[in-house]
Amino acid sequence: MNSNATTAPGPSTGMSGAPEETLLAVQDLCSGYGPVEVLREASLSVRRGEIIALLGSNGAGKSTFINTVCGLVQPRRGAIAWMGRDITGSASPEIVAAGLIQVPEGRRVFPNLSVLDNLILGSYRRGRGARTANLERVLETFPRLRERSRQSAGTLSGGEQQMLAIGRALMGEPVLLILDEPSLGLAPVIVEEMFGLIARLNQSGLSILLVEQNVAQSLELAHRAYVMENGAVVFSGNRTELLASDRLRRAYLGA
Amino acid sequence: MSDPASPPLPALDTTSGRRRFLRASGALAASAGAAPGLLLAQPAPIKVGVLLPLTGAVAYPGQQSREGVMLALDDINGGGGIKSMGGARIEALVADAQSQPQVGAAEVDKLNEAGVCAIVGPYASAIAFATTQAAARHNIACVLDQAVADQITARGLKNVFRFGPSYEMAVRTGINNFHILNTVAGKPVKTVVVVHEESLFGTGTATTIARDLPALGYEVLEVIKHANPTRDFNNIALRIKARNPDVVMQANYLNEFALLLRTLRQQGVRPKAMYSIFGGGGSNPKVAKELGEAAEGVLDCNHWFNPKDKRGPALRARAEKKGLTFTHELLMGYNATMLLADAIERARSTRREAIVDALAASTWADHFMPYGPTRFVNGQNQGAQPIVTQIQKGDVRVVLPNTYAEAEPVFPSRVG
Amino acid sequence: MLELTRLSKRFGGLAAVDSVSLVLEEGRIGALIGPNGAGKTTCFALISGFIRPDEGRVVFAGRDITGWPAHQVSREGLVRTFQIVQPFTGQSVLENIAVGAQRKRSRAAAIAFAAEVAARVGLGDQLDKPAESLPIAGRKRLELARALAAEPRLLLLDEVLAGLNPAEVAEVLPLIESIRAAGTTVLMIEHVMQAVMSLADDVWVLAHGSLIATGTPESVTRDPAVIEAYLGHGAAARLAGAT
Amino acid sequence: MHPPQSNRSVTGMASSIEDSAPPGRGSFSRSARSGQPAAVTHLLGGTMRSVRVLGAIGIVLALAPLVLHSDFQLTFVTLALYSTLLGAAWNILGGFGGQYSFGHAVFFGLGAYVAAMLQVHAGVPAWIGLVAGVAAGAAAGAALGAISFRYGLRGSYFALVTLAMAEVFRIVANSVPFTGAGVGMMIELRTGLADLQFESRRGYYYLALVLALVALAVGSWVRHSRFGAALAAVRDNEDAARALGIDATRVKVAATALSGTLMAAGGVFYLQYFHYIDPSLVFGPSVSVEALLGPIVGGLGTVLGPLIGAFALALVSQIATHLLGEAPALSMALYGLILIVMVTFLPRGIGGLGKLVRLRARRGRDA
Amino acid sequence: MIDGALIGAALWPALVNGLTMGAIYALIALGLTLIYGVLHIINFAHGSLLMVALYAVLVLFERLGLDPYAALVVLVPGMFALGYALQRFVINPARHGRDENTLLVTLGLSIVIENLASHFFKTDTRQIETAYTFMMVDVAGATIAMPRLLACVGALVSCLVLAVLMRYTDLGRAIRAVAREAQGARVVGIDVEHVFAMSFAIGLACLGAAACFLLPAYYVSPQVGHGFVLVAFTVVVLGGMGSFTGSLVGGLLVGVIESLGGLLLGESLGQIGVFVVFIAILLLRPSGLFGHKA
Repeated sequence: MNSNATTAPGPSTGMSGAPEETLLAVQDLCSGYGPVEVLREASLSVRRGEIIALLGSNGAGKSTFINTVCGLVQPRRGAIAWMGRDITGSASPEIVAAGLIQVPEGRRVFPNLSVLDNLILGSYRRGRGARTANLERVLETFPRLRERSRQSAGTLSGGEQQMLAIGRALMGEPVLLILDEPSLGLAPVIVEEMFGLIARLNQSGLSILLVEQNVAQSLELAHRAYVMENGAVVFSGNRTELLASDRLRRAYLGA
Repeated sequence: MSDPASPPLPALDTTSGRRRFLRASGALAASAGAAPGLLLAQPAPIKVGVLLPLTGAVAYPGQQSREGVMLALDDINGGGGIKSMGGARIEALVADAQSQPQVGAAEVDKLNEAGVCAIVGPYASAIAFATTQAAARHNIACVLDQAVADQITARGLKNVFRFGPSYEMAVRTGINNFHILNTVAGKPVKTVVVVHEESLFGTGTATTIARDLPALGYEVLEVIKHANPTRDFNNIALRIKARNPDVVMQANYLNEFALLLRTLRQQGVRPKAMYSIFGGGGSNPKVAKELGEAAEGVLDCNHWFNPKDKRGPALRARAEKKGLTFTHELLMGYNATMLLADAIERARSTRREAIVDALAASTWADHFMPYGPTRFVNGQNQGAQPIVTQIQKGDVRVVLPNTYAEAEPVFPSRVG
Repeated sequence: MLELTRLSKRFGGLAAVDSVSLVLEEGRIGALIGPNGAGKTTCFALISGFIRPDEGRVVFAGRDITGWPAHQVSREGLVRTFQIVQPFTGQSVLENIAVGAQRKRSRAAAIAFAAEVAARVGLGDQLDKPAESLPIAGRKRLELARALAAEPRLLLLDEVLAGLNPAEVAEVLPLIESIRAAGTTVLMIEHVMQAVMSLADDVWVLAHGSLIATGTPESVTRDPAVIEAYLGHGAAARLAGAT
Repeated sequence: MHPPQSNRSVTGMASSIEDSAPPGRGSFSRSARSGQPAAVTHLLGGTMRSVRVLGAIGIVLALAPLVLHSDFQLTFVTLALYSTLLGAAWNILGGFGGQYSFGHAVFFGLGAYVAAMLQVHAGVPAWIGLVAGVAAGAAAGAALGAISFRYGLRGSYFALVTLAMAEVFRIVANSVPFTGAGVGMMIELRTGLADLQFESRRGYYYLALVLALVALAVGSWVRHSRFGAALAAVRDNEDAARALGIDATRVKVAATALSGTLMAAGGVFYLQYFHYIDPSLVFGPSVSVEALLGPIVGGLGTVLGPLIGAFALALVSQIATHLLGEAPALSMALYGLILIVMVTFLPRGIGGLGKLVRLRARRGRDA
Repeated sequence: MIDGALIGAALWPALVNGLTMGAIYALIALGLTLIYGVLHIINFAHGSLLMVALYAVLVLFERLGLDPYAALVVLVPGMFALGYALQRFVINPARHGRDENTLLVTLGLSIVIENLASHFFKTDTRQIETAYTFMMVDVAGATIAMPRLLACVGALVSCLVLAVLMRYTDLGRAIRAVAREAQGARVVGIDVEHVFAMSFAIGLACLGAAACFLLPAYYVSPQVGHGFVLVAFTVVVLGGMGSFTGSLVGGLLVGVIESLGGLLLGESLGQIGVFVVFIAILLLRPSGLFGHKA
């Protein structure tokens, strides 16, 4: 959310130059909490260089999907492959080390730690060598964080916390960055910045899986989109197909 | 540490809700090797309950007492058992009161069922209140090893016998002995500060001292009460320093006694004497050794043997040879058992009534305590008395009364 | 039935609810809608006494209940449900509902009544199941049943349809309608617009703590401001273009 | 600490008292008599089942002395019942209410001291001492609950504040003259029903039995009453309870008072049984621990949990002694070890065992 | 009992005494606050584990002639390892997500430990005498025993070391992160279970250090821990659960309150001061002096 980057450039629609390598392939994933099954055979794939939007109403199972992919919730059935390797049931430290990193819903920054310490912990799974360079890059991207680096994260505003959460994730050198509701509770102008940032990150080579309420702007950016309902993926396709299918209006506005 | 009339602060957690069964213990082995010739004609062993706190807050004195009981049984069984009953051995059934009255009382019932004819124990007064009464229901004689609270023998229970001095007796004697020491030395001591622990034993002692000393011409400058445990004695030491008494009188347990002693020395507080009543520290050879200089000259009015009777030092030597610290708890456990054996010998029976009667009629004089012949009134041996010991050159020496003294008292002793 | 006057609440400088005023007439179904984080749930918490407002008044059935503790508000007949369902875990479905019913009844009567309410919401065959074993749809019903068992005059429903599939939503809609038919006024927070469209008489749209639109369901869903608030800046035009 | 989940069932007898569905009947089935769903009849019948089970236990235990000729066995059961009483008292607040107190000795000690002071200083009959002691426990419970819950204490904070309260009472009892300070208090030996002291073990046995049954019955009432439902609701989800019109603070205060009342009865029993109390004995932490251990081991928030826990712990202790009696400290260590193993493998207490078994069985059927 | 002149004269030394004792409390509480702050468990075995460490120091001194302060080199890593193993293999498996289980397990642990100690070490009180036991240092008119002063310095240094560890190492950051935001920690790839065990281990390492500093000034018996448990909890609550600065300041404060309470009310009743402060803090400011709001 660099103030320099105000407008988001549109996606490279033809995906020209983007290799077709599949980063993440999720097949018929099921999981849940206790007796409740939330995910019911959800499938999704992300190719290198893509921005994927994962859409759906509240409670559709998007966050559970992400948490299961990231190893925070145990999958019950189905398979998750990461860069051709089966990571179903792997522990989250391993998955983070492999470059699959999420920015969780609600940011989950460490409120009692300084901004700098938050960022440093982002590279917990990376060598000390890379840390300084990563840190410099992230602070370059987020000048606001540099200003506040000594402040404890709990004292930041919502927007700043979101920057911090993204910065922290970037510190881990992600190959695929998963963003869970990054615009939640942010003022419109900040939301604009946020989408600008996402676009720039993608242009710099980062693949992104974006879970958003802000459907219109997500679709602006995304190469492809999936729509979830009741723990299952009910639609996938590109923006034009999605807008044409009226699936979105059904999912969000019910009409 | 002398008899705590009640156990100090119970364990935070360890002992709750536990009920324990007794076990038969090592007396058998001890007697087996003694007189092989007798084995064939051996009559049935005489079962005696040994009920002591072996775990929990007062486990240490309880275990010490048990060692004394075991040494006594070695002597009795090794010496041919109870002769009036054909040389029957005494078998100890050891039970753990876990430093809790309710456990002690439950153990009495179990010992009853196991058919004991008498019970030795249970060291602490708070436990004794419960166990003596439980035993009274079965008319089992209780020979108290310590349990010095006067109330225990003041409840009209016919089955309770205390060979050693009661607490009132001890404090009175303690005060008198102190007065004698001071008078003989030309009355160098005029002012007193009393330091005591907060439970029955310390509080009662301190109250009596504070009440009786002024009549003898002493000024009690201050009575200082402390908790168990007290982690820091520096403030107390400073208070004492500020009061500058001629003597510090103590009634507390070993841990606090030792800490206070150490702190006084560190703070350079040097009263003319340190005198404790039932304090135990001044008659504990281990304290004498571990605290070294700091303990030198400390006086204690406590249970101790007559050093002029060879059997006392011999017992001590035996205990120490076993790697034990010879303390008064061990001594009193030994004595209680010997007293009981004498009664059984005269009762010629394991019938409980017979043993109770025999104990009540006891005139046992063949002991090595500084007492006369035994005479029970309401279960209290009238001739019992504590004597004054002093730590001299790293060891415990009896210094008063003169009849029993093995060394001259150093008074004033300039402790500190 | 319910009147809010300039109701406001700030959390550390951020206005979660900013001067919200509305009037809900008796016997109607009102809907409070708006994007995530708009302050709807905070609004419910203010009305139901879980949070004290900084400013403004809450008047319920002619009585000023501003700042009353939650249990007293509930006893007045204003009962809320929770967005994140809050079953009494470890208790059975029947026991859960009976807690709601026992305000004015003996325990036995409460249990019997609870069974009736359970049947009404479609939980009649799950009475002895542990509440935590219910799937989301079941929990939502349970949440609803428990509140209904308290026989509210005004029922605040916080996203009672979220997480239900269309079939389940279709089942619950008549239920809410029947609650109103039985004489209970309803104020709901809802994302499922289908429900809002078919049920609500009055709709208030909240964004960033303030009311941005008021009216019938049809009027607000056509309101460009509302569409923008939901789907993001410029969404109205784009959607219009796409269809 | 989070509110514990209530264990809705315990093993054996307990399951019949708690919630086991009548066999062979699905939840759909209606009981022939009332035309109500089976679940309703079952829940409505809870009180009656409790009464029946407790009655049966009462009768068995009341007749037990006819069989238990050994005084030791009688004492064993007496002390287990005394432990049950303490556990049942704690269970009201800790189990049904989800508020863990580490300082129930406050009520125990107050009961014992009030009764002792009245008997010693005022020559009041023991029965009145019992009533006064119990009343003191109730008042202290209400006061402590009001202070703690008004200030919104919960979880470990509540546990710690109760722990500290017990220490304060211990120190005060140790320092003021009318409690006899550190010297403690001894009541006169005077046997007879009027003095609540008994010549025979049986007297105490029946006193303990009656008190334990009353405490369990109160637990059963809590389990099946409106009050108990409100209490459990507050335990399981305070916000939801408040939304349904339950005054959470009042309910918790009432539970503390009730719990304190029963605990104080335990203190009076202790006094009448052992005749001597001092500050450490009755306000010491081991009393509080004894009260909480039973219900947690037996099954939190169940009617019979305290009974099962108390007897199980007493047995475990016996087993440990039996195995390692030669070394009392080692047998005690074994006891601790068994406790750890039990917690590791029976996370919901012995009471949770039944539930686990049924769950497995159900899963087995499903598969 | 109360005598103005006496109190006036003793005030400064009492204050100094309180501070030195308080430093030891702080060190013991440091481990407890770490364990509470991160794992949110009330560790009832804390006192027993202190006792284990004290016996270890005693044995090293008596058998190998190792100076108690030199024993730090053995005790700190030793207790660390013990802590890691206990949390990983005993406490965690029994937890099942229920706090009452943790309570029972730590209770059970303390029963096991204490009774093993009484079995193997007997139940008597042991103390050691070193060359510096009776060395005294003058602090502006108050005389302090050398071991106490060293204990005080040791406590301060340990607090500092821990603070540095917490602030400047990845592990320290991870521990602090897990304490407040475990989910966030998982997201960045922190193995939360490992961090739990490390926290417990460091908590026990603090006890190891505390034991080395405590023994020359104190004694050891199987029950020695009881005297410190409640005080340590008080320190933790006063300082704010999970706060290291809090536990240092809280420890010093408790030491001073206890010392002044003893001076003014007598050493027995004076204990009440600590608990009254304890209760007042719980009621009025449960987050403690330095704690975060819950």
